[in-house]
Amino acid sequence: MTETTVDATGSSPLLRAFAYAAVLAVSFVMLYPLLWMVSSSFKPENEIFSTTSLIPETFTTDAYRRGWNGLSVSFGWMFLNSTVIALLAVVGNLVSCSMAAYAFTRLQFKGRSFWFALMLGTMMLPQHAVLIPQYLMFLNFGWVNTILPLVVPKFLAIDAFFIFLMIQFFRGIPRDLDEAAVMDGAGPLRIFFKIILPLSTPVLATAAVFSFIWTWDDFFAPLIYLNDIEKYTAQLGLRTFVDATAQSDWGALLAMSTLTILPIFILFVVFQRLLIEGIATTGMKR
Amino acid sequence: AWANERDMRLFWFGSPGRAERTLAVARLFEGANPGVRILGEVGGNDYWSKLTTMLAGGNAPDIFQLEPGRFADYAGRGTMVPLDDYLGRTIRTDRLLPGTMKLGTVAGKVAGLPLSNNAFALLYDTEAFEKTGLTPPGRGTTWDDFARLCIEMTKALGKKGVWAVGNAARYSYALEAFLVQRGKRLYGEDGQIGFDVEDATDWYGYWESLAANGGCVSAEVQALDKNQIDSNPMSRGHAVMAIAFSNMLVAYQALQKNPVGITNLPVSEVGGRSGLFYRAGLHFGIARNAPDPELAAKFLDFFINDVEAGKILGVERGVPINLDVRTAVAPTLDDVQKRSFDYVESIADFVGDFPAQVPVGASELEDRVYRTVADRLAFGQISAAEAGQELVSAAQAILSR
Amino acid sequence: MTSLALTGIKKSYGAIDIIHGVDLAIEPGEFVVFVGPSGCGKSTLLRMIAGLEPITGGELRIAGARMNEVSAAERGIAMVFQSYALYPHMSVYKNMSFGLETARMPKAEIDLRVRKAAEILQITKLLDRKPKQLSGGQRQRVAIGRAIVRDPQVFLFDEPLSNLDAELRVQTRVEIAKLHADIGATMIYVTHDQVEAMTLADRIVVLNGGRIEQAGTPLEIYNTPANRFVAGFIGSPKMNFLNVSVDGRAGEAVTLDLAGTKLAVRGIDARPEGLCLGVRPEHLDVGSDRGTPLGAMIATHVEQLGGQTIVYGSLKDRQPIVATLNGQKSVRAGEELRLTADLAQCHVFDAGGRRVAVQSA
Amino acid sequence: MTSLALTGIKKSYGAIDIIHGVDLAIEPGEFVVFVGPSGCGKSTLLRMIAGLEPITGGELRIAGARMNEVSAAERGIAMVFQSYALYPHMSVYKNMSFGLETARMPKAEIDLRVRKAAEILQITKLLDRKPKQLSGGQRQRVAIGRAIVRDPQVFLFDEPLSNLDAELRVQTRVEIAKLHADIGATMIYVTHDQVEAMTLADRIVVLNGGRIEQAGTPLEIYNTPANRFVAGFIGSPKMNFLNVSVDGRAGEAVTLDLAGTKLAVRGIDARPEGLCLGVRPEHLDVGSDRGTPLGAMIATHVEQLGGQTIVYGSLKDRQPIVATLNGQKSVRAGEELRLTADLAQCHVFDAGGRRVAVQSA
Amino acid sequence: MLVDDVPHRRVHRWTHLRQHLAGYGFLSPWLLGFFVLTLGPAASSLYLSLTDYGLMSAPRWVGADNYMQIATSDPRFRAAMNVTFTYVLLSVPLKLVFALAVAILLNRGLRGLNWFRAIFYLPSLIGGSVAIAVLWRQVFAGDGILNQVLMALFSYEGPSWIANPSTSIYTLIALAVWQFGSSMIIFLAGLRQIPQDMYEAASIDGAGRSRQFFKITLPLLTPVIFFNAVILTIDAFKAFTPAFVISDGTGGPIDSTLFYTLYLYQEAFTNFRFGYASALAWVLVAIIAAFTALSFLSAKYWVHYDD
Ligand SMILES: Nc1ncnc2c1ncn2[C@@H]1O[C@H](COP(=O)(O)OP(=O)(O)OP(=O)(O)O)[C@@H](O)[C@H]1O
Ligand SMILES: Nc1ncnc2c1ncn2[C@@H]1O[C@H](COP(=O)(O)OP(=O)(O)OP(=O)(O)O)[C@@H](O)[C@H]1O
Ligand SMILES: [Mg+2]
Ligand SMILES: [Mg+2]
Repeated sequence: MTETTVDATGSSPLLRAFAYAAVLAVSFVMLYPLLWMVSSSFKPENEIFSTTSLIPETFTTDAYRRGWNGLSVSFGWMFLNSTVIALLAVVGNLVSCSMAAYAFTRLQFKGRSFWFALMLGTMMLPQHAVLIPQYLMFLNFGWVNTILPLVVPKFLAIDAFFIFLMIQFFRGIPRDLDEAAVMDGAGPLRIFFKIILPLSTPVLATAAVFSFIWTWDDFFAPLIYLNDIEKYTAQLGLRTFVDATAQSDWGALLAMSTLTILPIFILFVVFQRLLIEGIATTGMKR
Repeated sequence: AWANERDMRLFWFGSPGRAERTLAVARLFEGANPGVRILGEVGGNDYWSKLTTMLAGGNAPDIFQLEPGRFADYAGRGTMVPLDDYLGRTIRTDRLLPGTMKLGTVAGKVAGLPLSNNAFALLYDTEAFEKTGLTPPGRGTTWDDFARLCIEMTKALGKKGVWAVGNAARYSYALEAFLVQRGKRLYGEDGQIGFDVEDATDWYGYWESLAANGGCVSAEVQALDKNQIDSNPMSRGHAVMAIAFSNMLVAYQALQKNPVGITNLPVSEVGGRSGLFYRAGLHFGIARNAPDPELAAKFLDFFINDVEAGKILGVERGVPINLDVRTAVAPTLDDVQKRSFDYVESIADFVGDFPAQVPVGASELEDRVYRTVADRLAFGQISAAEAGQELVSAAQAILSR
Repeated sequence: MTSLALTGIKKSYGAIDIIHGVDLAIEPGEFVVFVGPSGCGKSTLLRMIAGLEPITGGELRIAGARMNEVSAAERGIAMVFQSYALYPHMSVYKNMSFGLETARMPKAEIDLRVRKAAEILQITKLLDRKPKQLSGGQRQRVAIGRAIVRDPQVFLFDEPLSNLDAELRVQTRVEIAKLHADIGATMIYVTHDQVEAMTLADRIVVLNGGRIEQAGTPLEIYNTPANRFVAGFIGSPKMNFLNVSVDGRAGEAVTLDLAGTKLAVRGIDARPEGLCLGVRPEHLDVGSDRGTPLGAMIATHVEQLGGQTIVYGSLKDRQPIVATLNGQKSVRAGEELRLTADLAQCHVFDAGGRRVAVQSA
Repeated sequence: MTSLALTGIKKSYGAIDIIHGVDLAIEPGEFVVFVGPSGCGKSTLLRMIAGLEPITGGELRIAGARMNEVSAAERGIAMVFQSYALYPHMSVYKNMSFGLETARMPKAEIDLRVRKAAEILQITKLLDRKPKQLSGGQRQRVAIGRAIVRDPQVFLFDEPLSNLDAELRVQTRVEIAKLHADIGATMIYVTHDQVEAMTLADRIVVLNGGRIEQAGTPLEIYNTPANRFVAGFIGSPKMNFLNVSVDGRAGEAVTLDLAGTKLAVRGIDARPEGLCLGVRPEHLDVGSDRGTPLGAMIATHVEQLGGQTIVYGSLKDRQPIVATLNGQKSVRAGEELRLTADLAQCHVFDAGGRRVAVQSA
Repeated sequence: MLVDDVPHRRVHRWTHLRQHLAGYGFLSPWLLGFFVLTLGPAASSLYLSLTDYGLMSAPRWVGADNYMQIATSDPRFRAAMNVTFTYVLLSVPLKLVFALAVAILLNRGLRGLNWFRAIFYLPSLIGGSVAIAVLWRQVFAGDGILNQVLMALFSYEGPSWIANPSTSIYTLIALAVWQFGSSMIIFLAGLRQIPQDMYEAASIDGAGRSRQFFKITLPLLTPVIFFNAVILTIDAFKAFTPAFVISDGTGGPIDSTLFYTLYLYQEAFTNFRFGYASALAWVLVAIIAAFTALSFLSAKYWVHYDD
């Protein structure tokens, strides 16, 4: 589907202009805090809070240098750590959540609705409540201070959100196609891999982008499970710029925050077309 | 591999600068102790969640850093190895400031090692005083003088949104100085509060009237203070003075364009008690589950007593408690650090006794009582008398749990 | 070549019964066409045979073996869906080879089969396209090709030609017939097209409300419908059902009264109430000398099909009647026409709708 | 009663031209049927009239007013979609009343209209169901009902009956004809079905590749097709096109050679190459005394439709030929049949496909 | 028939078994995760909620005491409930409406759509980063940009939104609404799935834009609205990071942003009352479950599913 097919009859130029104005206005308001962040990352430390202007009086990249090299491990290394964890999380979520969603939408088995209810239930549990028992468990596994506690759960479909999301979209794939594949002799595995997954690229892309971004942005799990600075993620690195009792390096924080958003922004821009495209089906009648 | 290769985990919070210095000392220690490897872990804002999780999981780092306000909460729950057996043996105490170990003592045992000293201080923007022609406070300034000075200062500055000083009603340490000057204490040796409703009411009344007369910042400005350096009204340009700790001068200065001066807090009566005392900057404790407490103690000894280490650390955590180190460090300091250092030295004749250790439950008090009560007062939700009442009853309830 | 046997097959959705017990034996290699009004359960029956829908009751046997619990994949059946159900993300080639790859057939063999089927269906040029790049007719042929390549023992077709235009429809119909002749597989075919049913079927099964009304060869169904429903369902325009009353009886011979016109027949015994005479429009003639006179018809409406003329009108007693005349006849509304018919081609149905075997007396 | 005028209507998708300039004037109350092969642009044309597709070039006038820029909602047109486009979240009743509610009609009036339409279409029992609970045919009827209730000035139908069974199809067709007669609205109807086209149309418009091939009354189109395309498209089975060569010429009279059989005709002037003779299957007779002999045909395949017998075969020179015979004729494959036809019903087409007016000599 | 019965039943069992096996096979990663990662910790937290358990101490059984205390004598629990419900009841609808409105605007085929979409997603990219605290202060403090704009436009001197206990919760709601990107993406995907011919049929039926929106778009979008509403509600009840970051974990000023989970966190991690915190967690689970169950029940009446 192309971008412009929605208005079949074409709206009036006035309406169009209005829509543009609305979108522009909203986007500026929305963007102000981020623009401020970016511009402040180029200001010297003592200018950051003394002005609301978006244009630095004195332009300096000092904060970037401080931020990048300020910790005993370079920020670049943390980016790498974050990337590895986020990529593994993406793979894990896609594999395990799509399997679960397939089971919930397309397979008949005893206890399906029971497990579905439990799956929803897991979404409701606040993470702090199970944090310590979980920590103890991973400690017993010998996984603390490795990325395993951050990554392995994703392969076990711990993010019920994605299961739920995929269920919503799998429901939109015509059952005819499964049935045709059944008649072609395909079993559940083959139907899953050859029919359902290829037809779900939009929702898979959505899940991939969301899980990359959310893993990238997550700080709590890395905080708890990673001890060595060499293993820190970018978000953890960011938080070390803020210090409860001593002095926070806001310049470095804003500079590195800007850098942290950049990769996921690019990722989003690249993938966004895929995200919202509808599921491509045959041009079937009815 | 080395037969005697040993890993030791060290966990602290603080700025990148602190991380750099701490790790440098760790490397130095490794050099002196072949086969030992020190794994540094830095926490930021979330240091406490992580420490708690690790403690609860029995996986605490061998050595971790604590701050005085929360020290007792961890020490009192037995998370650390008492240091008494190591003191004087592995950890040399002969060149330490006499009596310092009281700062690490909980229930009669030395639970953690104080790393440095600092003291309450009043920081001020020298330029503001020069421009207005007012005199900065000193040993002869009483609270009443201070109030007058603040009101004048605000007027003289004449800028909207800028006052003389932050509303210190919520800072327990300012209250502590106030109480000591009156012969009371914030916490008694019995683990209860060392003051009564009247003291608290007086304290709150003082700030209520100062705020009403425009001497200190408005409630909304103060509410944004997270009791951190950069959220302090002075750092945010809403005040020209701040009630803080001596070692924070460096950080405050970094956020100010003008030179920052440092002086003592106002007193109740001229020539009376200063309310000041040397307090621990930060503590290091050895975790209860540490596999080799002896080694950890050795590191602690190195950390506070080794002159080279001391030089690396400088006054970043406060003034060294080892007097030799102090002497060695002095010449290496820059101007700002020196100002802070000198202040601590200069009040040697002015400080009182070390205070009683903060009781278990103090951090809960910090989190939910001191700040909340003062804010409610500032926002006019309660009167000073009610605030005093509330502080005492809430503190008693929490401390007697 | 495989036989199918349905014994007392039933289907309910919850409390609603859709199929009420169907018994049907299908010979190996037979071409069976299911017809019936919309919603009568044709698709449902097909889907139960395919294994896509659980069977509520009764037994399904394929080649003698009970199949009720066997999964669709293992029944050795191919199906062409009413909606085509082509895999939108696969090329035509892939669509056709999917089933073979599932069966782990060697690549070379797959290629051979796909190309052969494509040739038969004239879609060789389209093998690299995706379904959405095909027209309706082309999609249909791919759907058929997908079934063919697997060389199954049983084919199921659910209204496979309903979306094609007249010419393509004829072409594809002929191809299916040829396919059946070539490979001799057992085929079950659902359609609502009379011509398809009549030309393709070895046997037509007329369904109504989840029951079999009649099963027989096309001409059996056309010539000797078991009941009024079948008679009315097969044939277009529909058979005329004319109310007649028994006027007199002389031994075997009975005189029927059709709007005043007397008809002498034999073979009607008791229960003379509610009889009706069935005459197909194409068996009526106008102004002819041959055949038995059926009285006069007032034309009300005329349709010119080019090769045929359809006259709508009514008898004297206002009963509606339709006649199909060969060629282009100029008939005007209001005109009175003399109707004749060969009584041998007429049917008599009793009050219950059953056909009564009658001979003209 | 509203007139429509299409002048030079064009449609392109990007660089691809779909409709190449269509001129058509439709009288108020006229019933126009569009026919043409799949993909020729029928739906596109309809959608441009409806206002669903912007018009690339030319002008559309409804009741004299230019409509190119008027929105669909304001054209006062009702349309039955090829895909039905039923609102899946509304009951059948709601689907039908939606347009009326939009027009703020009183509730009582809405109810009356919906129930009346439902009765006509035999879907009264389904009024509370959702579309997904309907069979294909039932959905189609709801879609028609939705158009009917609005009682608009112009109706557009896009293959509205393609999924109905024979009986319903005839019924609904008659309903539509009656509707047209009753309300006299202007109607444009797209269909694949020959019978529908012939019986419903005041005028048939034959489209091919985005151009009008011919427009005329059904019998005009049937009897005097403008060209070979139209001749082949209208009529089922399709007209036989038999290659003939010019054998001799005597003044006006020309002798044509059809697989050895000589036919004498008049009216063919120059360019005698590539001629072909068009004979509709229903105009061929077998073993008859009347008509002109066309030679022998070897039957290869026979289809029994009950009322008709279709014989497929070939002439001596292996040209394929199809004949439709009335009644049930027993013809076996391989049998040789003597063909005759009335030359007046035959057509001659030149190499360009144009029809040449000929008379038998 | 009798003779055939035995083998048939075996076939029967086997095919059924295989169906169940396939289901459980595909579900197995989740099941494993559920039993290992979730069930164990959840069960132990449930157990702990019935104990008095602090740092470095053994759990002591106290029965329902913790729950009793929550129900009867915990003013901060009530404060937290207040804050949380305000947050849920305001942020969820606002975010839904906002995300939907923007999705619809963006679905109109504007030029440069990709960029707008990316721009609107940007705030969501920053997640719960510590930088938020600074940004929000910059916007909502007394001398923040919001008040500057209000001053310039309306000469209105606004309060320090973020510092004033009576307005601070709204700045967090604003933050939630600001980060509407994910919901927007899901809405956009949902909009794309509405068949075009629905709009065509409606416009033929004479329906204008607004009627099309309310009668076609909205009803057909209900599954997505439902999905977003459920997810947002659950997330809003569990919201932690915004308040944690902006109030630096205090829930201040004066507990005005004391989110439920923040309170839970304080109880566990600063006051070391793990047992009590666990009880708080299960009370929250019960509340969310009730809300979710209600929405699933109500879904029958307003959500339209196509399959
Ligand atoms: N899932 C279902 N739940 C309830 N009833 C259903 C279901 N599926 C089909 N039906 C009903 O079962 C009956 C038979 O449906 P089926 O699709 O077999 O009809 P059909 O003969 O194929 O009709 P058509 O010719 O219109 O395709 C119909 O009345 C239909 O309404
Ligand atoms: N959006 C589009 N972009 C490009 N080509 C299109 C588009 N829509 C239709 N077409 C092409 O326009 C031509 C006419 O299509 P249209 O749907 O009008 O055919 P039709 O005559 O209705 O065919 P059918 O009888 O199969 O319904 C087709 O060749 C089709 O491929
Ligand atoms: Mg069907
Ligand atoms: Mg079409």
